[in-house]
Amino acid sequence: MVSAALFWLIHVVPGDPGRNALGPYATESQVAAWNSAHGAEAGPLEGYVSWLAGFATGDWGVSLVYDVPVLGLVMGRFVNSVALGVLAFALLVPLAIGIGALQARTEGSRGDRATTVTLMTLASVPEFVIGVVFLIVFAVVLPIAPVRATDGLGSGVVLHVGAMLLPALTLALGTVSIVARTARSSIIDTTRAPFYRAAVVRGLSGGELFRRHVARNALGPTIAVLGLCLGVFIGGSAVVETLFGYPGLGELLVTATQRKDLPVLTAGVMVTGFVSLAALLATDLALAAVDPRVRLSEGS
Amino acid sequence: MSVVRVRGLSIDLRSPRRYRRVVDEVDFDIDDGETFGIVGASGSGKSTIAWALAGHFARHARVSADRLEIDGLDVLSLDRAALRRHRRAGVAIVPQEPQRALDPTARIGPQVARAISSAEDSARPSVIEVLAEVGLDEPESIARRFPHEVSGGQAQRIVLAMALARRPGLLILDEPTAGLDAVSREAVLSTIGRTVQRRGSSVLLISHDLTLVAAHSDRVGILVDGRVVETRPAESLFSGPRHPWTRGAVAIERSRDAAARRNARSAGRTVVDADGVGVRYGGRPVLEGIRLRIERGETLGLVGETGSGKTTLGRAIAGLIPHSGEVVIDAPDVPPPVQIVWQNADASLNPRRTVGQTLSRAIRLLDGQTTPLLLAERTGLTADALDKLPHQLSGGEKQRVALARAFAGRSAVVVCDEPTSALDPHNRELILDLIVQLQETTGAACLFISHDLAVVRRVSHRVAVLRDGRMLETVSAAGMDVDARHAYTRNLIAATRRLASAGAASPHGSSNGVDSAAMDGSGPSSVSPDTGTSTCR
Amino acid sequence: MTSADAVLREPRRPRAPAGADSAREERRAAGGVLIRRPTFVVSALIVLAWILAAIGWRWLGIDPYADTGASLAAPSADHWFGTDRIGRDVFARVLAGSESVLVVAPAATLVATVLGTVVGLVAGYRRGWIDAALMRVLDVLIVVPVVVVLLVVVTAFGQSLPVLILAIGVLLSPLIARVVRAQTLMETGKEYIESARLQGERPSRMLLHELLPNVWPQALVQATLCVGIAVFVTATLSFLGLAATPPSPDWGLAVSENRAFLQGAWWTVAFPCAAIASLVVSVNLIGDNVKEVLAP
Amino acid sequence: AGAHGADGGVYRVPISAPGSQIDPLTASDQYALAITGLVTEPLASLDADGVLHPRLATQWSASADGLTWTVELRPEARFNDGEPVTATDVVWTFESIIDEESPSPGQTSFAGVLEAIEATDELSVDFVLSRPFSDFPLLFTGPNTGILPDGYTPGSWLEEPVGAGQFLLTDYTIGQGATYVKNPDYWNADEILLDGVELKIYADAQAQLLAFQAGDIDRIGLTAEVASTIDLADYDVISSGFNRFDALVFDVTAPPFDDETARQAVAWAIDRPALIEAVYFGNADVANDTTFFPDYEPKPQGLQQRTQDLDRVEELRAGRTFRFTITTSYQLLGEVIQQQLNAVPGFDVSLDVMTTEEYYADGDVVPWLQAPVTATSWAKRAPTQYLAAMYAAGSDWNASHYDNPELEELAAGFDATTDPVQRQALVDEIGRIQWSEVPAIIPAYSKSQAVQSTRVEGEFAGPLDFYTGYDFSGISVER
Ligand SMILES: Nc1ncnc2c1ncn2[C@@H]1O[C@H](COP(=O)(O)OP(=O)(O)OP(=O)(O)O)[C@@H](O)[C@H]1O
Ligand SMILES: Nc1ncnc2c1ncn2[C@@H]1O[C@H](COP(=O)(O)OP(=O)(O)OP(=O)(O)O)[C@@H](O)[C@H]1O
Ligand SMILES: [Mg+2]
Ligand SMILES: [Mg+2]
Repeated sequence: MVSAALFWLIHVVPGDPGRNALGPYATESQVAAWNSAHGAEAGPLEGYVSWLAGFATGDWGVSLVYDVPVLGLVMGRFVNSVALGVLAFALLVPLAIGIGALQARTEGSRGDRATTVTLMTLASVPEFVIGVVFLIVFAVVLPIAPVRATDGLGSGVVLHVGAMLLPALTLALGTVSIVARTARSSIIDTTRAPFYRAAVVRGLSGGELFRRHVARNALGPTIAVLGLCLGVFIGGSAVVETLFGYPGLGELLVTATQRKDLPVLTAGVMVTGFVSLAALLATDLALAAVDPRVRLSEGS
Repeated sequence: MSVVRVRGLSIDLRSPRRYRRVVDEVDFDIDDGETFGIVGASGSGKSTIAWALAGHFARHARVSADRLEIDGLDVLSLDRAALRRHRRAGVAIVPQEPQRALDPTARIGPQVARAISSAEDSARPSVIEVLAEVGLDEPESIARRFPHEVSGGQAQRIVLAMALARRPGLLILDEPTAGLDAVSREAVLSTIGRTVQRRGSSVLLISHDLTLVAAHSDRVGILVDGRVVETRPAESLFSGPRHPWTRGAVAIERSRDAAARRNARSAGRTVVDADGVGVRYGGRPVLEGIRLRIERGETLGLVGETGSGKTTLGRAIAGLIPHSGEVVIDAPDVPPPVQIVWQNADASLNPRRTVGQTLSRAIRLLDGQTTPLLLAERTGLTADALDKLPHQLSGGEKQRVALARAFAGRSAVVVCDEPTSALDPHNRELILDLIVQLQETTGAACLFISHDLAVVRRVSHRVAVLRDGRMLETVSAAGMDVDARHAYTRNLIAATRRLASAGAASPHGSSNGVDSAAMDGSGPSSVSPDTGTSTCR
Repeated sequence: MTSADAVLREPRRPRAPAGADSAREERRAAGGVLIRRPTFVVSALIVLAWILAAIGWRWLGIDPYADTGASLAAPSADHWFGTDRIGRDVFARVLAGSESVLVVAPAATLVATVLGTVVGLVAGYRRGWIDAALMRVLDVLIVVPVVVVLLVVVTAFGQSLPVLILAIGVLLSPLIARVVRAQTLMETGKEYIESARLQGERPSRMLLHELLPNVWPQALVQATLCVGIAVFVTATLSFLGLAATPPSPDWGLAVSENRAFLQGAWWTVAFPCAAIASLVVSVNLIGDNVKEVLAP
Repeated sequence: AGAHGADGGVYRVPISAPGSQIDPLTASDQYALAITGLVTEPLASLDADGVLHPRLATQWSASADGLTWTVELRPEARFNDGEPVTATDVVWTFESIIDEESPSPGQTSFAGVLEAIEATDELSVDFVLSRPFSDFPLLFTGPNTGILPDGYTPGSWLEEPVGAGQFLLTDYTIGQGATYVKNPDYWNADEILLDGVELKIYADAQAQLLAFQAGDIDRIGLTAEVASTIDLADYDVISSGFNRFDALVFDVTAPPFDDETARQAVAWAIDRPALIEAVYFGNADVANDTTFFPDYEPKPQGLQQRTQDLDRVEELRAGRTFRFTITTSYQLLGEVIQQQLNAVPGFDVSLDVMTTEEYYADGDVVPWLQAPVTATSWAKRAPTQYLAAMYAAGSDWNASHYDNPELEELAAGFDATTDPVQRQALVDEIGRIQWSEVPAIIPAYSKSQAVQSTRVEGEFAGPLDFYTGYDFSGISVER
């Protein structure tokens, strides 16, 4: 269903793959010839059916722009995006939950409010500004990271991680605010719950309280939000990848849209879609694992 | 020697906008091994005091006290570590809403185990032992469940078990039996009594139930609007109350036993006819083969221990849950035939709609011939209540709104589910009167659910007894004492009787109230039908 | 009945604070509380200032397009925020830029809120296959890469304002729908809904009169979050050359156009950035405060 | 800059992601052309001053009737697979381009000019024209004219990057770039000092700037962003010859611009030096609305150079207010022209900036050809090519819908003659028509200018952006 909607949408994009491939100097008949040679002139419906059949059997077609098989191209980029996404996620989770927990502990204080405002400000400054600042500082002023991530990838572990760290951090920073907010408020909610009070007067220490009671209960909403983030991260962020010259899927998809590279676009969107769905599913599973009430309502 | 010494304790709590004095210059002592009772209306600050003794205060609370000592420790000046030690070793609290006092994400077993391990006592009993101790039937099964999978009464016992297992020096019981029927209540109280005696603990017993507190305390403090208005020995509570609140409450408790509803009903046609009704929750049968009929203008009382399926039956009759068997509501021309007055009035009113809106909508939908104002007046609400939102109403007022709504039109059947369990004597009486009155004027058939037999008999024509999801018998409310066939029913009658007489006669002044004669050694199962009836007048 | 009964008909009990006796006064009182919260007041003033700027910049004699003669001049008394690449006054552009932001972001948020609330309410209330179907659709909206979809939509239907507003609105609606649905599920379990159902309440009234009043605080907070995201998304679209078109003084566009001047002429980027941040943060803080007061 | 002996090194050039297929025959955008152009070799290329230099060709001459051009090939030239470059390869290459079924975008340059190609012997080729064309050898520098071996399979280039050029492609990665090593068998290998070249793909100007600052690339185009960020004194600033103009094109069939006074009014309203400052960073010459670059001979004589003259505008405007929209994909140019015009009384100009894809879209809506007023960039060509493309009645690209048989006749006459006096007279007349009827305003001829790392030695023979042949002879990078 998703694929159908998308396929249709992509087909109404004005512009012509043949024209894009051949450039403005080519003649009409050249463009038409190119289109028929690349199967780009079939109507949306037949195109969709044949594409779907191919997709299912692993024949994802050939990129109209790059002239290479889509499968390899998309999956290669996809692996990179996953790596970046996972790293960003690994940065995000402890950072956001740590900040959220700290804020919850100092709820209502100046520090709490200041942190909220700072995080929101960070989140509202576009990624491409934060990213550029990072690049200026870490790639130009103190050159410890490459300007273009691809220059660092594959050239030694240190450079490799260095090349991924900046984009991952940029990616993570945008969402820290939302996750920290959720963590903060659900921790606060938990500490207001009667069972928390009951545990407190049983004389548990702060650490025990957090481990045994707060963590599980407050994790629910946070996991829900994190699931969304994970999906977005793994699907690749066009802006961050573009900015850092990181060879990820998001960047590929934006280019594919602009150039109307149908096979790449559809395959890429499908892959991100599947991944994000998987992330949502994982979220639900994780939720069920921490909160038995969810299990009950799903089961019945 | 005093274990607890409180002088000039004042607590101001911040309601959303401003501070309000909730506990006002309270003084009391609890001696070693003594049971001190606190009674008072809902919202008078009882729970707040309870938590204060454990050194816990609501956020933004302003606390001042000349003295707040337990075992000679000044609770207010303890540092974190010392406070933790005090909580681990010195006090245990059984909170008022037991279900919510359990961590919803963890199974019962581990929770209890943790509570036990946090006690500084070398001889730790096992989880199963602890649960069995408080009379839970299938401790193994319970230990494996999550808190939302047990009934309110079971939760209450679990929380109690957690507190008792820790053998604290000071045991704080906040409404420990509110959700329990008379039989379970006796069992629970005797368990408490045994444990307390063994350990020599002091007890703070909090309840809005004068009879209960009088029967199980040595001394009783009366709390009205955050002030201790009088402190008396338990035995003289019913004999010479001074404060108007106490006098009023005592009067009501005295008349409590005033037998069953007397007015006969006009025999009418059968409105509710249920046959073979069964309900399962996730495969577990909760109700089985229920048969009942209610006629027009009749009130059928439904009693049974907690978790026996009373609420479930009410919901099945209203058609709110899937069930097997047949429920026929014979009410032609009445579009919404069944209304429910829920146990928890608070949750049953839309928090964002004013009373007026709620009532006028109910009149429209239930095809009533009245106006919100008339309806309000009939249920004893003042006109200005119509403009208020539920949270601006007192508990009793909320109950009345819920009743007014249920009786707003021509509904043929009204299910009243525990409408008084959370109310102090004054409010309870008002509501019961109202139900009788409303039902008489509208002629609706009524299913009245409660675990309190005395209350049920006040309003019902017939009483049905439910146990473990099966209908044991249905007897007439008036002739119940004689007609009851089943041992369980007889137990229930006997236990209720004892409870009532304990308050009305206020016979004993033992040194340790909890360990009183009424429950000494007599578990519920050992009460024979004979003893049950013999106590009866 | 005993004699004490007369006295005790209306037992003394804690009352709601004086002055908050009716629902209307309650609301007024909530307003009073808000006014006393510094974060709320400051945020409200900032948002108000931007709204005024958006409406009134034309009458202030501000020209965001004119060449002032000096290009890339640093902030000074003449040009408070400096000038840009082709000599336009950055201060004038930031003021005028509030206009487009305050059209797209709130409108998209409105679309998202209305759509999300309706979907969330219906899904949460009806449950069953309707819920499942709606939630799958939402999942789809969540899982597709936002920027790519916007890119496709905008190229397909043109770069007009309504298209942009609708597209962003639809894409953001799951954020609201999910929260509203969760809240609705919770509320639906409560007895007041069952009571209404027992009274035979019509579904539409059930959703609008019974459920909506109880879920909108959550929706509101989520909506303020959406305003921020909408501003951010439009800025990102500008980065990809898809949202506002030059020479619009749109903030997002300004930031993305001038980002290469970050080192050479920081003021061309920093001030529009600060403007975005001030608006987004203020709107969020207002949402937080309203939530804290209305639904504590 | 080190001693002369410091040859070698790798020269790193930033590019954007190529938009078309990477194949010498079908590449259409400058980055795809760059990737293939380093490996292939054209017959001839232009130097920085616009003078044609032999590459694979050693010499060329026209027959007396101007209808046949004979080209002699370089005997020592070899493809990188070791095969010699012969006349059949040249024939095959050009036939592939002009073939009716040809997918090559280069086809349009030869349409209506080149009729046939014949190999007269191993190393000489005859180009048979359908009409005389005095600037025909300039077409050897156009896109897709790198010579490929006879029988080359279109589309297979990335698998087997064949060519007779200065470098060998060692790696191309989508989204990252291409790396090259020196071709040891290049016919002029002694002059190639570099060990290799690297084309690195960057997403945008900002990324390039940061990379340049970090020392990841050896050059960057000089723009306002660059100039405001780095200290130019730390680098070499190099400049090329003229390489393009940007034209403001009017649809002369639609009011108000169906009236030439209206078009003239706009032409006199533009402040060309200011525009050059703002748009070309000063690196352009003021143009006079004609298509003759300053480095081209002959140039039109006797025209008054247009400058901003508001009295003249007032007079030509005659009380009218011009309300119109400029459609373009060149944002900065559009913004500056709009800003300038709106500052003049009587103008109310709005701007519609599109992406390149939208602007040059195909199908029913083709903004760059249909919008009433457009701003379009034109790469450097022979002057009469512009006349055929932009001004001729039947041309696909005649965005102004201009129709003037006289001009077309003059252009044909110009192409047919080689006599300098005659050519000058014809050019004067063509220029006069372009100047007075103003189907398009051409405000400036621009050059490209770049900032280059001081480690680079030598001077580029050809234009900086390599739009005609890639020539790295004499260049080295200090290691
Ligand atoms: N955290 C809190 N913040 C503000 N007010 C509170 C808080 N907790 C309780 N209150 C208010 O303090 C008053 C006393 O509450 P408390 O729970 O002590 O009453 P109670 O005597 O235990 O009543 P009940 O019999 O209903 O349990 C009530 O009016 C209640 O609304
Ligand atoms: N949602 C549920 N899932 C599983 N079991 C449930 C659920 N609700 C109730 N039960 C179980 O069903 C049984 C009957 O519950 P019900 O609420 O009808 O009891 P009750 O007689 O009203 O008890 P009480 O006096 O405590 O209100 C109990 O054993 C309870 O544990
Ligand atoms: Mg209480
Ligand atoms: Mg019940």
